[in-house]
Amino acid sequence: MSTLVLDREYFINVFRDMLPFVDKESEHLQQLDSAIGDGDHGINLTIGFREVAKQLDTINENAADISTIFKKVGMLLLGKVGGSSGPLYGSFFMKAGKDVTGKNEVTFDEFCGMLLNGIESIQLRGKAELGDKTMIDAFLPGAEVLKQDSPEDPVEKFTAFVEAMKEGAESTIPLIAKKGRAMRLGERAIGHKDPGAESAWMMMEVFLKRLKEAASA
Amino acid sequence: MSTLVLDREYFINVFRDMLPFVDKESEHLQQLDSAIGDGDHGINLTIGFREVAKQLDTINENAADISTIFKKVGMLLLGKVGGSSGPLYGSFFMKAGKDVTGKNEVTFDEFCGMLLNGIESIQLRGKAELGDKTMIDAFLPGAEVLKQDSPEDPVEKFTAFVEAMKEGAESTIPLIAKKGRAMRLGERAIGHKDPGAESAWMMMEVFLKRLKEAASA
Amino acid sequence: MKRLVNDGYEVVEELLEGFTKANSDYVELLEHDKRVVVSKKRGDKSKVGIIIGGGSGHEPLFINYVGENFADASVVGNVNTSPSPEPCYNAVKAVDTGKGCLYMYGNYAGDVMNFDMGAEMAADEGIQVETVTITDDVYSSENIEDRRGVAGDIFVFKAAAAAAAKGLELPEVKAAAEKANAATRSMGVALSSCTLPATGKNIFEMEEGDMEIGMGIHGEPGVRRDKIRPADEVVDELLGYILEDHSLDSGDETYVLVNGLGGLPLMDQYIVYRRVEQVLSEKGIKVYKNLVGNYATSMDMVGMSITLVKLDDELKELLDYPTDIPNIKF
Amino acid sequence: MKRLVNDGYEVVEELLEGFTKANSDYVELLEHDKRVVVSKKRGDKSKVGIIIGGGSGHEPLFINYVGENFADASVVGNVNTSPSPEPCYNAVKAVDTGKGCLYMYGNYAGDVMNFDMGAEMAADEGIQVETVTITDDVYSSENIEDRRGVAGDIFVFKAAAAAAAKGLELPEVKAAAEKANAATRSMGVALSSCTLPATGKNIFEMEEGDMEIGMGIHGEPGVRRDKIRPADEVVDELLGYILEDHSLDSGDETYVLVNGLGGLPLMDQYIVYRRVEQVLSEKGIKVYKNLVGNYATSMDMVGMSITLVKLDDELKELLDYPTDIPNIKF
Ligand SMILES: Nc1ncnc2c1ncn2[C@@H]1O[C@H](COP(=O)(O)OP(=O)(O)O)[C@@H](O)[C@H]1O
Ligand SMILES: Nc1ncnc2c1ncn2[C@@H]1O[C@H](COP(=O)(O)OP(=O)(O)O)[C@@H](O)[C@H]1O
Ligand SMILES: [Mg+2]
Ligand SMILES: [Mg+2]
Ligand SMILES: [Mg+2]
Ligand SMILES: [Mg+2]
Repeated sequence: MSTLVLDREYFINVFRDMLPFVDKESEHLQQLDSAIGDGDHGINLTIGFREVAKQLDTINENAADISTIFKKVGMLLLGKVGGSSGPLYGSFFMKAGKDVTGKNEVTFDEFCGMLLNGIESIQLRGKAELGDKTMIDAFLPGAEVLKQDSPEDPVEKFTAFVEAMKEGAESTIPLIAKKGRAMRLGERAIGHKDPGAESAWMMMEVFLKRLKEAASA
Repeated sequence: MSTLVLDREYFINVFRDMLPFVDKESEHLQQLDSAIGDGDHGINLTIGFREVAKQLDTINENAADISTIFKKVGMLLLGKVGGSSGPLYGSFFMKAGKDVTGKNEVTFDEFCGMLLNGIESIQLRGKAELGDKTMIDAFLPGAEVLKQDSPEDPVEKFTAFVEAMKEGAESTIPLIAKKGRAMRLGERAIGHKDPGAESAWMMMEVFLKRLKEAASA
Repeated sequence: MKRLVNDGYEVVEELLEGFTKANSDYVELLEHDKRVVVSKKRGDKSKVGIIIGGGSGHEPLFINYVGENFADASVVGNVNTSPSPEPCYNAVKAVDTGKGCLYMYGNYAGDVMNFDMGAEMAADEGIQVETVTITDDVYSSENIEDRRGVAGDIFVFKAAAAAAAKGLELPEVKAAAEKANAATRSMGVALSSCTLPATGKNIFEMEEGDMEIGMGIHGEPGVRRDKIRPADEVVDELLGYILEDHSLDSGDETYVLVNGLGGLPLMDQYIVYRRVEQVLSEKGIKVYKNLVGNYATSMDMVGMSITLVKLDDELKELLDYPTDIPNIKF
Repeated sequence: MKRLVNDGYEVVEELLEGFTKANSDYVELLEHDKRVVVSKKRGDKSKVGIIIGGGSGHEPLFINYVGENFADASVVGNVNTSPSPEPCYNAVKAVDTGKGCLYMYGNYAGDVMNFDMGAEMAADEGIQVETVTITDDVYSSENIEDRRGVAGDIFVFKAAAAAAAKGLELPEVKAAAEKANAATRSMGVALSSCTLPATGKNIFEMEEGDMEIGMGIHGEPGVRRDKIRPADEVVDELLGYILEDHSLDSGDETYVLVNGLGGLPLMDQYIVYRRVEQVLSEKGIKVYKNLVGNYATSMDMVGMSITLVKLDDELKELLDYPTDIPNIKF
């Protein structure tokens, strides 16, 4: 069990990093979505995280705890994005905040639990299963890593988590889609990576970068 | 005075040559019309002379004289083309036929008179003057050559006619248009040759080619 | 070639076949001249015949403006090309009820020559035909009578058609058209050429990202070529030209048309309308009514035009007259 | 970038501002939620609330289908993106008169998730909301319930709206929508991508001269990419897919929609209609009514879809119900 503790500053910093990250990857995500969807996945995330960036200071000022910060971010994504990724990522962050009411710092293990809650809510909302060629193909292998009661240090564990998600995203390439827009493509979806799976691991990598800082501080 | 006589076969042959000529020059004429008009001058002539080609045998079978052949060709252009060149070239051929009723061959001088009648009718119909940047800028200098009571041989005279028209067409390049679509362009018309002036001399060159054959026969 | 056609030289015949089949309650082609669309809603009362027309490729102009209390006939030319004299004449023969006919069309040399010849043929038989050529395109000439007709056509058609429907005589119907024409100003912008079906090619090349202010509805070059700018700036420039030319003052009322040229999304047209309304209301000019959509196109040309009609009570009454035409609420 | 917009991320707000200004007799935005267009023609009689919606960029869909005897509200998402749950819920709050509401929208994962959440929020307050997702796009799946909704939306909307206007209760209104949906089949073809205003770029690249049979209204890939063929052959192929899937026999009556996707000339659409009518009449299938034009677009996408509705007396009565909506005769 790790002793790393993450304070609200850590999470605020991560959410502040989201817009620059999305700006950088927007085109790449759009291209993936163009191939098998409607080409707007990067735009959707931009719209969502622009709003988050705009309101983050106010959220930080008014939020009583980390739980509220996550819920507010989730609600902004839910309210501003729409489409598939709005409710999915919106639920992810909203539900990630549900068990940490009143806390202004969380242990690394609590943080892993938060992510597991978020992942569960995406499954509940989207009803996708492993192999349907969605972000679930990235999140589920990641969840397996998070659940392991491993003695490793947090950075190592979180790196393994992101790696597992990245591999999960890769694994969508040969698949036929069973959910989302790509579902109608049949064989033509083969050979293309799912954009939501790609954005999912990349977003978790933003958490990882700040985690390395926090761990070495 | 020349003694060259042109029979109805000559004119039928010329009219038969028109469609291949237009097919060859259509794109070139379109480009000229694109620059200062609406890009359809070649299409308009194609539509007209396709119909002429289609009906030429019937016209030849039923026409009592050269006059009727010209009138029918003119009416087909008038009826099928529309736009500016329909009534202008339509009138040209219709009026070119007006003084040769009952004839199945005409002297070269009578033929020159026919063309002068045709040119006059374009002026009447379109009311353009020299320098307005229209086909008139080709026809009027040509008409001057036709009117000269010259002793030369027909081919030489007709060559000079076509040459004068060609130079007239060139002379439209630096002009600002005063008639037709290009009228609204102002200075932007400068540097472009008028498409109708170009098609006018080229059409007369089709007459010239067959005239050379007839003269050497 | 981003077009869905068969033979590029048969588009007009096929268009008319499709159009008349789709709207057989409203229109038919003349039995002996398939280039004349005639209204089936003419009824049998005697009235001035309303005849409009021009080249094809501007759909819904001109053919959709035939119907009840609108045009009685439309004469159809080749793509971007005036109809020839005979169908102009045949249209008169078909719809004249003894009270004479009014020709209305955009002011283009070719149309003038052909319709005039049609009118001469009718005159030879003692049928009176008057003509009003439409000249709403502000930037096409300094002299109003030399200007081109573009989307503003539809207001002139409607005003005259309403006057005819009300039973007015030919001189009054003509006066209504002239009045509407004098009150109407348009100006357009194009972001691309249209594609000619006969060649499958653009009329002219336009760099991606360029626009041409003042371009004509057949692709005639306009005022100048420029880089595409934000919609609001483009609107401001177009309105600037129109308002400089048109005496519209605070307190005046207008009918506004934002007209798509065929390839511009309706989304963009509403964004444009938004700005038009902003500018007019800043100036105290009231929008009485408006139309936003593709009312007079240049096939697939990407672009739009803005038309302002300066209204008085007479024009309001004429332009409010109820009509029933294919697919268009106007 | 052949678009006339300002900031590509502001297009929806500006579209709605322009649309509601242009049609202030018909519609307004909710004071507290600018993503909900509400009809001003609802009157004060109690009836089932008709709520439609989806992403922007399909204008005139969905916003123009709000009005008298049509939808009571439209919920507006970002470009090509479902609206979020809150406006879906706010629309219910705005138009419910105690008889419950019906959500209707094209069957897309995003829309289903968001509208469902809106319905849950309404249910929490005891307001009953039923849903019919439209599944007219023949080639989008073997299973009808997995299919996408495209231009056929408008028939389902109209049928349900008419049922509501007649005073029927929610289960019957829902049944009318389901019946219309079951009777409606569409199939499209695209010759180009649309341009996303946020990026100024095409969603995907398409070679000049290529077409994609079965492409979705958001640019989702279709059946296959092919060289553009003559219009008649394209129509024959699309109709082939539809008629294989749809039990339309000699003697049956249909409502036909030839729908332009935004960038295809109306000329071409009439040429297409011509062929549709030819094929149907060869098979003895009667065209009861038709629509030809841009009724559900993908902004500037060049392409079209064909929709056939199999009619019976009940559907005819519903689809003939008089309506009054902005700019569209339907
Ligand atoms: N039912 C679902 N469950 C999980 N993820 C889904 C589901 N449907 C879609 N997705 C994810 O959403 C991504 C698309 O997001 P986005 O492009 O933003 O939304 P839209 O499809 O509405 O345009 C897909 O790549 C996929 O990963
Ligand atoms: N009033 C006129 N008098 C003489 N020639 C004219 C006149 N108006 C136009 N033209 C000629 O017609 C040509 C254009 O013909 P065309 O492109 O076929 O017709 P349109 O202008 O109707 O498209 C011009 O280049 C010009 O030479
Ligand atoms: Mg997407
Ligand atoms: Mg021309
Ligand atoms: Mg022309
Ligand atoms: Mg989307």
